Amino acid sequence: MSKFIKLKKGFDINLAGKAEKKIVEVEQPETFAYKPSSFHGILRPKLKVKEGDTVKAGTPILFDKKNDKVQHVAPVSGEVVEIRRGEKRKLLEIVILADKTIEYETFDKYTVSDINGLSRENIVNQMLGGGVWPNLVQRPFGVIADPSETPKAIFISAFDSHPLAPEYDLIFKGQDQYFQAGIDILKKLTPGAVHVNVNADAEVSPMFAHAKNIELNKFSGPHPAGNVGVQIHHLDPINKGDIVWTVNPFGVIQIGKLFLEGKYDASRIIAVAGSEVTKPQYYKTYTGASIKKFIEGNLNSDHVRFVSGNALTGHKINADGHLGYFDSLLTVLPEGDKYELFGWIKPTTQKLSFQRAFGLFSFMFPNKEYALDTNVKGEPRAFVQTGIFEKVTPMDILPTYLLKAILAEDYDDMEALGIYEIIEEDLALCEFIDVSKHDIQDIVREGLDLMRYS
Amino acid sequence: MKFLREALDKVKPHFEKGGKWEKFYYIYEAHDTLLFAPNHTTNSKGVQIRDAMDMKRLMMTVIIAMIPCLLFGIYNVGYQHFLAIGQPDAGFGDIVLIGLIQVIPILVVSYAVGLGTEFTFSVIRQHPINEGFLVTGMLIPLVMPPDIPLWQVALATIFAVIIAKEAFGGTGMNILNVALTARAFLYFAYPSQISGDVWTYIGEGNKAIQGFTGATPLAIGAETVENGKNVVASLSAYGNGWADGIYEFSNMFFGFMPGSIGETSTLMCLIGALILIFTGVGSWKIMVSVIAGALGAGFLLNGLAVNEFMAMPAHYHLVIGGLAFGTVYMATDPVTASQTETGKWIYGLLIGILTVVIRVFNPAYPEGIMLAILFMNVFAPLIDHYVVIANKKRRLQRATV
Amino acid sequence: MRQSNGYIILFTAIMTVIVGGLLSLASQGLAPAQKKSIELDTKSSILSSVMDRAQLEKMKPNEVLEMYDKRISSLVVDINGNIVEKNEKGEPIVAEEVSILKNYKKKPENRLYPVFKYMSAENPDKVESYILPLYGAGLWDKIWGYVALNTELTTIVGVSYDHKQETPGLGARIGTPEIQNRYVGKEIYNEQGELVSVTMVKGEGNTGLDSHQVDGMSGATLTGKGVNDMLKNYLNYYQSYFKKVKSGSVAAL
Amino acid sequence: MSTETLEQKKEEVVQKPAEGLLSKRRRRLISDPLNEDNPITVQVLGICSALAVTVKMEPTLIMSIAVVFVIVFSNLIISLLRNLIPNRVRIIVQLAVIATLVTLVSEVLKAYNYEMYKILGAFVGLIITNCIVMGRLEAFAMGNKPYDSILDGLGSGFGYAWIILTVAFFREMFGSGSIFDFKIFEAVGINNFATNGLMVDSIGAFMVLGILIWVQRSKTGYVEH
Amino acid sequence: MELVSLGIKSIFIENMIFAYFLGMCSFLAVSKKVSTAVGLGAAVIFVLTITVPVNWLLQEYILKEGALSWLSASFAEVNLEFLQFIMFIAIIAAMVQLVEMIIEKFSPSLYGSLGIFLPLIAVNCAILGSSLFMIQRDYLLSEATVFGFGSGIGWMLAIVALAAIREKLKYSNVPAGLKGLGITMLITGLMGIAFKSFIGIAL
Repeated sequence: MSKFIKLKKGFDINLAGKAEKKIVEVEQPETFAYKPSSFHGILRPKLKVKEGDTVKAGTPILFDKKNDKVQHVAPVSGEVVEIRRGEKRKLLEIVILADKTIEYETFDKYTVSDINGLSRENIVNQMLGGGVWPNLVQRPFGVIADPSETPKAIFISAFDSHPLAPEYDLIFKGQDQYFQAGIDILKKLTPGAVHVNVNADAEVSPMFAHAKNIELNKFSGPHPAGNVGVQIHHLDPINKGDIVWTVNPFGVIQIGKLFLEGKYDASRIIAVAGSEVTKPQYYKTYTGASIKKFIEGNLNSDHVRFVSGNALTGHKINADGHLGYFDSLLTVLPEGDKYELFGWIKPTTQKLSFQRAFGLFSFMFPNKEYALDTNVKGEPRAFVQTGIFEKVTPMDILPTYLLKAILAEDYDDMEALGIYEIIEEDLALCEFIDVSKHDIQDIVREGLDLMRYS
Repeated sequence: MKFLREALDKVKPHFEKGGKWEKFYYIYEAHDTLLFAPNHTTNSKGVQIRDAMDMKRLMMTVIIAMIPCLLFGIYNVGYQHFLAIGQPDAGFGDIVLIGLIQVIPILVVSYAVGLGTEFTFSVIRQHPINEGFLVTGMLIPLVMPPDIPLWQVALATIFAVIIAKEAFGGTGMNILNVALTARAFLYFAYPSQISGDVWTYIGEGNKAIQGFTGATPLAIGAETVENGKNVVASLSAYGNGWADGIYEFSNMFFGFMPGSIGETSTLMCLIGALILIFTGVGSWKIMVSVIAGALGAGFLLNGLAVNEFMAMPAHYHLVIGGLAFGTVYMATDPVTASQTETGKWIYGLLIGILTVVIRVFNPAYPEGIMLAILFMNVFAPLIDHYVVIANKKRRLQRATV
Repeated sequence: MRQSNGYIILFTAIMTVIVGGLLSLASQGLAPAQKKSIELDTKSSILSSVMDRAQLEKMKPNEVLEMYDKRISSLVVDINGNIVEKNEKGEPIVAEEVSILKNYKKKPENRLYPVFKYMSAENPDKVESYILPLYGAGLWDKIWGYVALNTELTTIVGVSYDHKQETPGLGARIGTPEIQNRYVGKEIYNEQGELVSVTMVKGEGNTGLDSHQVDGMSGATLTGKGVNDMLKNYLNYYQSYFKKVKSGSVAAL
Repeated sequence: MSTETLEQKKEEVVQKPAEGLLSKRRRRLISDPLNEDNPITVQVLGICSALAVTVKMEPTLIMSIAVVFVIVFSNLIISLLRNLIPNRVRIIVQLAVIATLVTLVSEVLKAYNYEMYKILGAFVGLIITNCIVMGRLEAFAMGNKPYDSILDGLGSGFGYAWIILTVAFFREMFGSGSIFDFKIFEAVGINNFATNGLMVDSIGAFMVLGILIWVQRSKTGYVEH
Repeated sequence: MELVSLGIKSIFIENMIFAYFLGMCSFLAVSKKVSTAVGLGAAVIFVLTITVPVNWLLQEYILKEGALSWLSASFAEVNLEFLQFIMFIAIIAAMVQLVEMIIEKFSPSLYGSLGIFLPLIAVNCAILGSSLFMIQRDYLLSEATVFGFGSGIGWMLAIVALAAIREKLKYSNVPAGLKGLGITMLITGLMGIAFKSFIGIAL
């Protein structure tokens, strides 16, 4: 049943500033944040805490009125110091000033053998209450899974092919037993398989290779081979009416810990990388960490952009901002808000392009690491080029047609063209290479929202 | 260069919202971005870095691919001129000078009129000026005969830009190839001016040499349908005495023959094709399938060979007329060609077949490629429609299995 | 009541009677005028090959018809030059009513060939010229016309061509006096007495044309070719008749 | 269409007492179709039969007269008969009336203007299937009084006529260099005016009509969705 | 060979839409989706292929001057041509009715999508136009049949291609005044230019 799938389409963006494989212990950041914006489809967030309240790691702080069983919990213990809101009082972050030593809420604890005897209901309740449920992302739409649904399968991508992505071997080292427990639990949630998809082009860490109760699939090829959406498309595609769930390995481990240790453990290893980072390396911290401590004295220049997540799908944050819920990576890029005389035509070897064109020589240096800035490098234009999106989309999907269907708000077409199979990240490369400089990921989300609320 | 930037920044507010020249923002934008790659940065969400390729560089690449054709065309216009008036020994400088005198005004008119129309529309409709016309403006002169009256170039350009492009909302939205529309417009609107002896520039006061008829290889081919002479022999015989072997295969491949300014040289088109294919800007699928279609139809007709034109060796079709040029620069226009990968094969193949069919069976229009491409432009959306339906069906079937 | 079958049938019947009656009345009433119109149309186009067109256009319908009656006498021959007077059903054949198009669809040997003789104004028995109908294919669609030959049947005294949809400004020029006048005085036989017809050459502004050639129309070679074929074909079909006329065997007619 | 009829009826009831021969409402019957509710450019009807004859002004004028005649009289006749026609066969009856009128036009033309009869040929017959005529009968004449129906017919007929005459004007001017066969360019001293072949071709008609619609709708602000 | 030529001519060159503007109403109204366009096109082909030969027989044996002489020699002078228009349109209406019934019986789904358009076919100028042209051009029965069929194919090709183009145009930014009818007119004109490639084709 395990499959080996070779993908040819795609593009690896080789950015300068890879994190050195070294985990550095630094003084923990002072604040951590819980960001509802990390999730799609939290419609009516309702706070359970107010500024000044103290919380433990695992204390519920927020829930969605539309999906009220799912508890969002504090990643660390401490005092809620700020509730940041944006335009129209949109909830942005709940900032917690962390205790020196983290205190944990206690949850039911099980042994490995206990887990096998648990009912689905028990498991779901423990996960909901223990704050690990938001790790489960539902496809279609890429939103927090609905506990009342039963997915036809669960997918775990065991590698990240995004630029500067953290090495899973390193950041999940020594977590094998939690991972296995997490898998066992997930297995109870679906009648179908739990797929773990590993990179065929690299050595597979034993945590995945030796895991039981799973379908181990190998994927080979350039990015987006590591995107779970692409993997699902090749393993067990999503048809109309299907529901599948995806989890990342961090989520699996967190779930495993909740059951084995009885606590909500948000500790994680993050990578700080990018061409503007003096010493790109790994740090041990917790979900939602303030990035201040990692960048202090660690920057090559002062005109930079901090990106929570990777350079293709991440979010821009400020120098005092916090990482997102799913992010194990801080990318620091040079800000590109400068004019360049004849920049559109000047021959250069410093710019990266998927395509070959006049004056662009990046194809000659496939192994060169590029320090790319955030300049758009062009102006928004109508769609002109054809056939190019297909080259970076290793799925049987016609991105241009799908995008146009979304722009035309044609529901039937969107559905027929496969909108259920993708979320933003799957077409991120299209956005990167688009000569017309569209905001393709925004368009995809717009389409998903249209479908979801129709 | 700083002062330039400063100067631009100084006038910029006038063009922005609320400024006194607000309406002309896109004209300003076009010039500003032509000089400077703008300072826009990526959004806070979505990709944080972007590919270095933009529309301008894309279009520039196409233009560069056309430069061999243009340069050769300039030379050839002059060369044919001296051949026709019986001075084959004219110096290189003279040849190029005549070529420049004939070609540059057409180029200038095409760009000036076309961009003028674009600017007008960008002001009226408030949309950005797309770089697409940079390519169109170059294509139009290359498909014109050297002796075309300039007012016709202007009129055809206006017609093509307004009716074939702006009416659809500008570049990227059009159905028919704009440059081809311009040529087809002239072909049907002023047939008396574009057919006949316009393929060689003679010039006032000059007299064509004895034996010169201004016939193109295609016209000679079409004649063989009537007179029953062998095509290859007829082509070889043409020009005897004043331009020996002008229609020999190799000479036609190099392109030293009368025809539209940029179309005559298969070799130059080949160079252009290599640039386009190497850069991935032009679809090799379309180019290959057009050639395959043309050769296939050519061989098939050879097999039937009811008349002499049908018996013309298939590979001759590749070097006469504008087939090579059309294949490389027009059929591959990404906006008007089939946009799906499967569709491109079908689209190209049919263009090739139709081209040869129109050439051989349609004595009225010996040049088939132009009309074949236009015709397939019309049907490209239909081809795509069915390819897309196939994709949808695959998804649907998967669900029921 | 309005929806009952009986009512519908009654209504329909009355409608039919009224409509049918009205139409047949109109048709009857207008028939003579229509007949005259059609006649006038055919006859003026026949006359136009031998007469100055401007003059013809100035004439009133009745004058045209009168003139036609006075000056034209017609007959119908077959491919062998024999006169045909009755059709298969034994009805008399009138040259003016022979449809050239319908005959064109038959094989040449089965066709009927009308001949219109333009008689001298002074001597109603003397033929001034012979007018023959022509029919053929141009570039896009059909072309047709009349050619008038002199008494000796050797020289063209006039042609009138018309076309359905030749290219305006190019092939469509065959309908203009400019082109048609080029044919006047051209010979249809060569010195050996063979029929060579008159050909329109390629290109315009040719010099040194012989007596069997007329200058071409630039950009309309194919229409010119159609005209050449048409002229030659029909002159050829009438050869037997010509011979008989020359030998005097049908001159009396 | 049917709602329109109803509205018209309602209006009629209200205004029953002594309505002027050319009351405001009646004037609108004529004026609306000329511009804001033009049968061709707005309602998209009746393009079929007439465009083909718009190469020159003269046949277009004859065609326009024929169409106006047919619309007005068929409207009148159907309006007179509107209470007698059985519903089930009304389409056939309408067609019969139109066809009769068209035949009359065609026969008259054949008798008195054979030149035009040859040029217009089958296109006169095609007035039968002109959607405007059928459309007005269904939408108006079946539910309105004869006098109003005549006005409605006149309005639609003229609305149609001016559009095709305008098309013909541009086509003849640019395509043949003349207006009603009068060589205007030569008259103003331009002797070598290059006539535009596309204008003589059917393509010219599409283009001119397209641009005409563009201009007219830009002015009235009508946008189709 | 001549029939093939005539077929090609009636499909591409004397295309009902591009050359004669016939059937424009339904052409404009039903060209928004490819699937419905295909259905209507098929119906038009069907109706044309039947009505043109039937009308030919009608003309030849009943209407034309002397046509009734097969009944009796005394009818030789009878000329019913003035009934041509009425008779033709009646035949067409009857045939459309027939097609409607057939489609309803055999393909209810097609009937569902085409139901409202079928009556339109009766007043589709292309149908009546073909019959009138066929008379005007003195076609033989075989020619008339080919002509009817070819005209139908040509009409269908045109409407299907237009529908695909219009579907593609959904994403285009057409000027407000041109939306709908205006742009369709221009497209039709441009398509006409493309179809001109076949003019003059001689087999």
